[in-house]
Amino acid sequence: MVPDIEIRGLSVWFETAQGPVAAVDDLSTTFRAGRISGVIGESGSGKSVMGLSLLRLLPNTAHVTGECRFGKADLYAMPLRELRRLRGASIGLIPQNPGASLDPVMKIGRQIAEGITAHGGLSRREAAERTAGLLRQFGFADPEKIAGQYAFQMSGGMCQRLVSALGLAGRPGWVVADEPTKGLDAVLRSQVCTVLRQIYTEHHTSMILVTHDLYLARRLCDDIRVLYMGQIVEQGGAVDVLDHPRHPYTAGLTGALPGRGMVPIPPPDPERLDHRGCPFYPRCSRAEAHCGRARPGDFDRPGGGKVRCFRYA
Amino acid sequence: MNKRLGTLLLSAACALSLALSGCGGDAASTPPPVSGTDPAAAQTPQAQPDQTREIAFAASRDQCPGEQDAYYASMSLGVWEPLVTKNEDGTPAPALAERWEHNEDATVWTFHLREGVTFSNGAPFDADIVLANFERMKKGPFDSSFYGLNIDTIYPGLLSCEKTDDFTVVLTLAEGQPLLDYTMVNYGSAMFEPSCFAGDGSFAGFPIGTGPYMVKENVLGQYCVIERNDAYWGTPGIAQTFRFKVIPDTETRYAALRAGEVQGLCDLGAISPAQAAELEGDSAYRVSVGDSGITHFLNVNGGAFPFDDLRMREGLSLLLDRQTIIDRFYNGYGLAAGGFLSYTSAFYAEQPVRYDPEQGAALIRQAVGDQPVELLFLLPNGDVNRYPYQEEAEYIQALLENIEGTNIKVQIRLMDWGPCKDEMKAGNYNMCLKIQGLPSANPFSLFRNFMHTEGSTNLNYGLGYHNDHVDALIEEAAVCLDARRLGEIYAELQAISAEDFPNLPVLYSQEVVASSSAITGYQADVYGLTGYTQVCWAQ
Amino acid sequence: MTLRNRQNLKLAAVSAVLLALIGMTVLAPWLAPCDPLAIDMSNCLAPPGRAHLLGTDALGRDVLSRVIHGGRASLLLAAAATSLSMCAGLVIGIAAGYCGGIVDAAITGVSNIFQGLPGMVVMIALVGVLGSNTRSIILALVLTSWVGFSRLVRGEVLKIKAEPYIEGMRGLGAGHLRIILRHVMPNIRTNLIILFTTRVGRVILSVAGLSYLSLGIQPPTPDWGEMISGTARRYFRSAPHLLWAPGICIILLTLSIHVLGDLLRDRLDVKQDAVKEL
Amino acid sequence: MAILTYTGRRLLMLIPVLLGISLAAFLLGRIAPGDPVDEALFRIGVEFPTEEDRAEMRAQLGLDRPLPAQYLDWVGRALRGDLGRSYVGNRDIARELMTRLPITLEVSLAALAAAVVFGVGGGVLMAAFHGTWVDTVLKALSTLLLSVPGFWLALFLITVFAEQLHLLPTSGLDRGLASLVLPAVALSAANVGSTSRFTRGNILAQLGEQYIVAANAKGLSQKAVMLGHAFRNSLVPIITLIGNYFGGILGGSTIIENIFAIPGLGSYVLSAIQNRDYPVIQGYVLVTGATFVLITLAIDLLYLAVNPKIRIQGGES
Repeated sequence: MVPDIEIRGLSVWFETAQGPVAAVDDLSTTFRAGRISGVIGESGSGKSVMGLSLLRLLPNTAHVTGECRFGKADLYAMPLRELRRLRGASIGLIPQNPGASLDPVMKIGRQIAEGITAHGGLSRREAAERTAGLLRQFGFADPEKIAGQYAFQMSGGMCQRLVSALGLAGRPGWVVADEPTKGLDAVLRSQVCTVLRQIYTEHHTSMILVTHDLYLARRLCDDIRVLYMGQIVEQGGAVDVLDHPRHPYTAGLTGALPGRGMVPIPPPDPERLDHRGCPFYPRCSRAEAHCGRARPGDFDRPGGGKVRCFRYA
Repeated sequence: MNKRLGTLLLSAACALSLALSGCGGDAASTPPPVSGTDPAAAQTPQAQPDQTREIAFAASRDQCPGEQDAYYASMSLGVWEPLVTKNEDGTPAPALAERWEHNEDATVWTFHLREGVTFSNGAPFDADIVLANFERMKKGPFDSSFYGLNIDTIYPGLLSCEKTDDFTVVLTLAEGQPLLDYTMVNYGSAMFEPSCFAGDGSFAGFPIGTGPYMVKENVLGQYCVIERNDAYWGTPGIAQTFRFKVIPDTETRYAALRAGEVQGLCDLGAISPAQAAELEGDSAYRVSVGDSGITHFLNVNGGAFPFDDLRMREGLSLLLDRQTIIDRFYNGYGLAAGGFLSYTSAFYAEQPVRYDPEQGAALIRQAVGDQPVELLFLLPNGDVNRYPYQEEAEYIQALLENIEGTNIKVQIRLMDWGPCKDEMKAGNYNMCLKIQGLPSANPFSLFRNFMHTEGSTNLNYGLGYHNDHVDALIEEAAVCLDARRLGEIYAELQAISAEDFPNLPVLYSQEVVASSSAITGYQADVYGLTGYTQVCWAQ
Repeated sequence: MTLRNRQNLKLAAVSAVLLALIGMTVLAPWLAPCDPLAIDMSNCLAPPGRAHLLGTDALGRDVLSRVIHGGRASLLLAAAATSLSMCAGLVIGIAAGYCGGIVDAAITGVSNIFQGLPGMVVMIALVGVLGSNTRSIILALVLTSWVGFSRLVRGEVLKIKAEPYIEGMRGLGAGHLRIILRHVMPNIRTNLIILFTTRVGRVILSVAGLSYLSLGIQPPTPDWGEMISGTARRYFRSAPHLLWAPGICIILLTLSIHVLGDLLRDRLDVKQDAVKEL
Repeated sequence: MAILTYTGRRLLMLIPVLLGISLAAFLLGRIAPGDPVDEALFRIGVEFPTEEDRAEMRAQLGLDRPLPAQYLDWVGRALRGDLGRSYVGNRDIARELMTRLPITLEVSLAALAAAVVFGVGGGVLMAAFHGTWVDTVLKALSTLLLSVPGFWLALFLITVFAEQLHLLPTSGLDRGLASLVLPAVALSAANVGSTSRFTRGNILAQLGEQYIVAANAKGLSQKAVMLGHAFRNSLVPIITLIGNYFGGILGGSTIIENIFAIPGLGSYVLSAIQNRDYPVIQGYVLVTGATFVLITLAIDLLYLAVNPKIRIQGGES
């Protein structure tokens, strides 16, 4: 049985030349096994950092605090050697910008076979067969030809499908898909959507989908978490959150969609900048005085889930 | 994260350097165990040491420069022997020629060859061999890293070379050469077995000589190996084989001796005075000092101000503390030089060495006064590596720059010998330290070249020396047939050189060589016949 | 203590050492206890003692004062030669990168030739041939090291020229010079500094190499390179103090220059150390 | 096919470079002041030459013809393998250089091997232990190696390892590999320093790339990621660097060969320079220049094996 992933009190800050920069601020959530869980937010909201923190693939200037229960183990605390056994086998990653995620000097086939043999138990021949099977599943008619080629000979779409295959090479129970549709045109985006769905249905893998593409989230996810300034401001059923946004930020986010009249979220109000309250206070049209003084907790959200806004206290 | 990178680095560097200096210091105080002692010998002291073991020597250049060289190998190796050699006092001595005489006007010389002498390949040595060697010399001149072989300079005006019987050879010359036997000493009359010559007079393969040793192996630039010739006519060598390695760098050569890789250092500049000083106190090594025909001259540009003034030349000579130079820089190896000719020559007439700094300074002050004077001091690279010329030049520079009431500035410039000679010939120099050996036992060519107004070295080195009386004396010596009169002329020339200073003789060099005490019988000598025959493993 | 503070600390430490060395050579006349050229024949090769802290050399001259004066020549030579090579490399590199076409091909050809020539031998031949005065040493050093700079500059210029914003600038009618000064130079600055520091370190050692072959700085000017390769080598065992003092100074100077180069690289080019955890 | 065009283009580019080197070599010999004629005459016993001796020798050495004619004649004969005869000792230069080239190559290759093994190995170690004391210590050591003059290190090595510990021969080549150890270390010390720092920098830069994140995400071991991916990708710049070193090592061996008594090209050209022996200097620079250019070609071809992009598209890497 594939265990759930539960994050408690995750905070991540990076040490940069200009001093510490906070990316994730005391975030807690639970990803249920057997479902597709969405994490949405603008770029820079810390969603990719959260995704990568599960496999501890952050640069070494990152400082991670908090706990991440995965079955009995804590992913953040366990020694790296043990975590390596989980990477690819229990939790796989479909990385951002696929073009740059393939090793330029290694044959495609070998890169995928590597993922398969990384956890032992398979001979080279068996691994080659599995690789061919995977490639065929992801729409490559002639797997042998593709396996012998290199990344620079692949198109954008092909790369996207290859990294998906890469993520599943170790047959993981969980897969984290990091911005799979970033920078793709409409045709490719729908292709990605079918691929992700195919992973879910055929491979029965639970999935964490990190994206800023609200349409993709709406079509694929069972539940959604909305991230702003490193905090989850609203979480709940996907359709419910997107159709009936409770938190002003989520409302602003969905309001900005072309289908919803493209109303942009106002820029931060200069006077409200230094505050100790809700992160959205400077831009919130419905903010009241106490919103700037105290940080709201997680309150029950009408229709299920949580919302972090005093209006629902 | 890497903490305090900078300071850590610097402390690492200092720690390493301290460690280095620590062990550097030790090297001087505790010499390593002498690896040369053969354990076998130690156990049974009475048994003769095994003389078949190879003895290794190191020199700064090839001892067997090979087929393109006029003599293939240095004479001291004992591979080939000359007709005439020289003994202790520098006069010609019999070698392959037992005795010789010449007619009244020294135009016909008769040589009586030693009988019963065979070459290392068994061929007999007789008059025909000598004729063939002269034929070969005519194909010259041949280049050599020891002495150039040019038949016209050794046998000027040679008309014919015939044999009257199997062991007598007669040389006929156009004009009388009373000192022909002096010019034939050693390198002047090398005898080889003609079959080892190539068509053009160079060598085809190893040389075949009558000497106590034969060349067995030769890798140019690396080493050569000689082996004892058991059919030698004279007193045979003791050791079976010698290896002569080429190690140009003085420091490395010295390290090879101390590491026991080689048992001795030989040839010119074998060991530096400073290194010899270190070995003297050490029982594991033996330093041997012998006569050397080399004189160190301070050549001066007599054709230009200020050295055209005799007072300047004499002043500088008086200022030079020759004994301090010898003690401080040459570790005591060398003799202060008063006159022009080396003490090893048979015609040496000792000249007084005068050291009087006050009078020297006074003379220089008279010569240049307080006007600013810029002197250019040239140092040829080749000699700077072999002798402490740099320290010597800086010492002379300090002497000249600190004379009361004068404003002399000396600039020292190191140059290769090629351009250095060009600068001297063109006259744009003032002083230059250079060695000068004895090309042959007959010093006539030396006097003519240096002291005669038209002498080629006088012109080539830009000495600018001119003295009518000296010219007359040299012209007389050129045609003089009476050896005794020649001796008087040479003595007078040396006396003049000690006052008139065509150039300033500084010191007569002494040959310094070193060997490990694992071997005995290795002496520093002036290219004598004995060479390495007496060298062998010690008890 | 953030990354930047730690970098500042290291930078300060290394520049302190460097400034100390440079200061020592610049203020040499006042710092040196006695005249570096004064000969005292009665007191040759004296070991370090009270009178002479670092002992005396073969001519009785005070080693400490010679070491203090010794850096002047190598530092001057290294700084002059490297900056000249940099300027030459800069001009040629920009010309090659910016003009492209035949100019680029010709310059690349010439730099291939110069790179093909064995550096040290060309230097020895040049100095041996033109005489070993400062002018010919600098010429030899520049001739054998401009290629490194020009290659780097050309590469950077080509990279920047391909950037779209350069076409934009051209579109706005910006002159070539303005583009080069305002856009190309700032981008090359980091690599240029780093190459400069490594090259200075290497030039110091080549000058010392030349001194070993007695083609470097002529006596009696005190110079570190000459002091560890000239006469001192002959007294290496009997008077090691002659060799260590100048040797350590050369190593310290070159070491601090290289470390300075590293620190500047870390400081100016942040990308290199932002590394994923393994 | 791409490989052929790529190699073809590289070969074509070599010809102007080789011509350029030969011109540079020729000029290098010619700008020398001073006149080798006297030197040559001195060596064959004519210590005090007259004017006609000089003229005759000048003609014999071919110095009396106009410069371009001399150059064309020299290059023409060089192509046929005849580099003329040296002024000093009248030896056939080509044969002399060819007997000495293997010795210098032997030492240079040993130095190169040391630079590759210790340099690249050190660099990989530093990158692997990035941030730990191992990285700091190795980095300090490599910077130190970079700052020590070669001949000084040679002196130190001989004193300690040969003279005191009797482990290695002080000089010469007669003990095979053992003789190569010290010269190779002295010659490659600076290069080991810079190679290891360069490799470290390159690998660390590669570790920052996106495909490394993907590789780690597959659960590969640190070694597999480091060597399989990061190191393979930084091979191209490392190979270029080491190729450049060969030029340096070939030239730099002049001093080391002199100290370790190795009769290679370096010591030979040093005496030629001191004796103003034009043809030897020219021959040497031509041979080392050509060897270096061939090595650069070999390195360009090595790129094919290491970088598939060049192999397939034949473009600049």
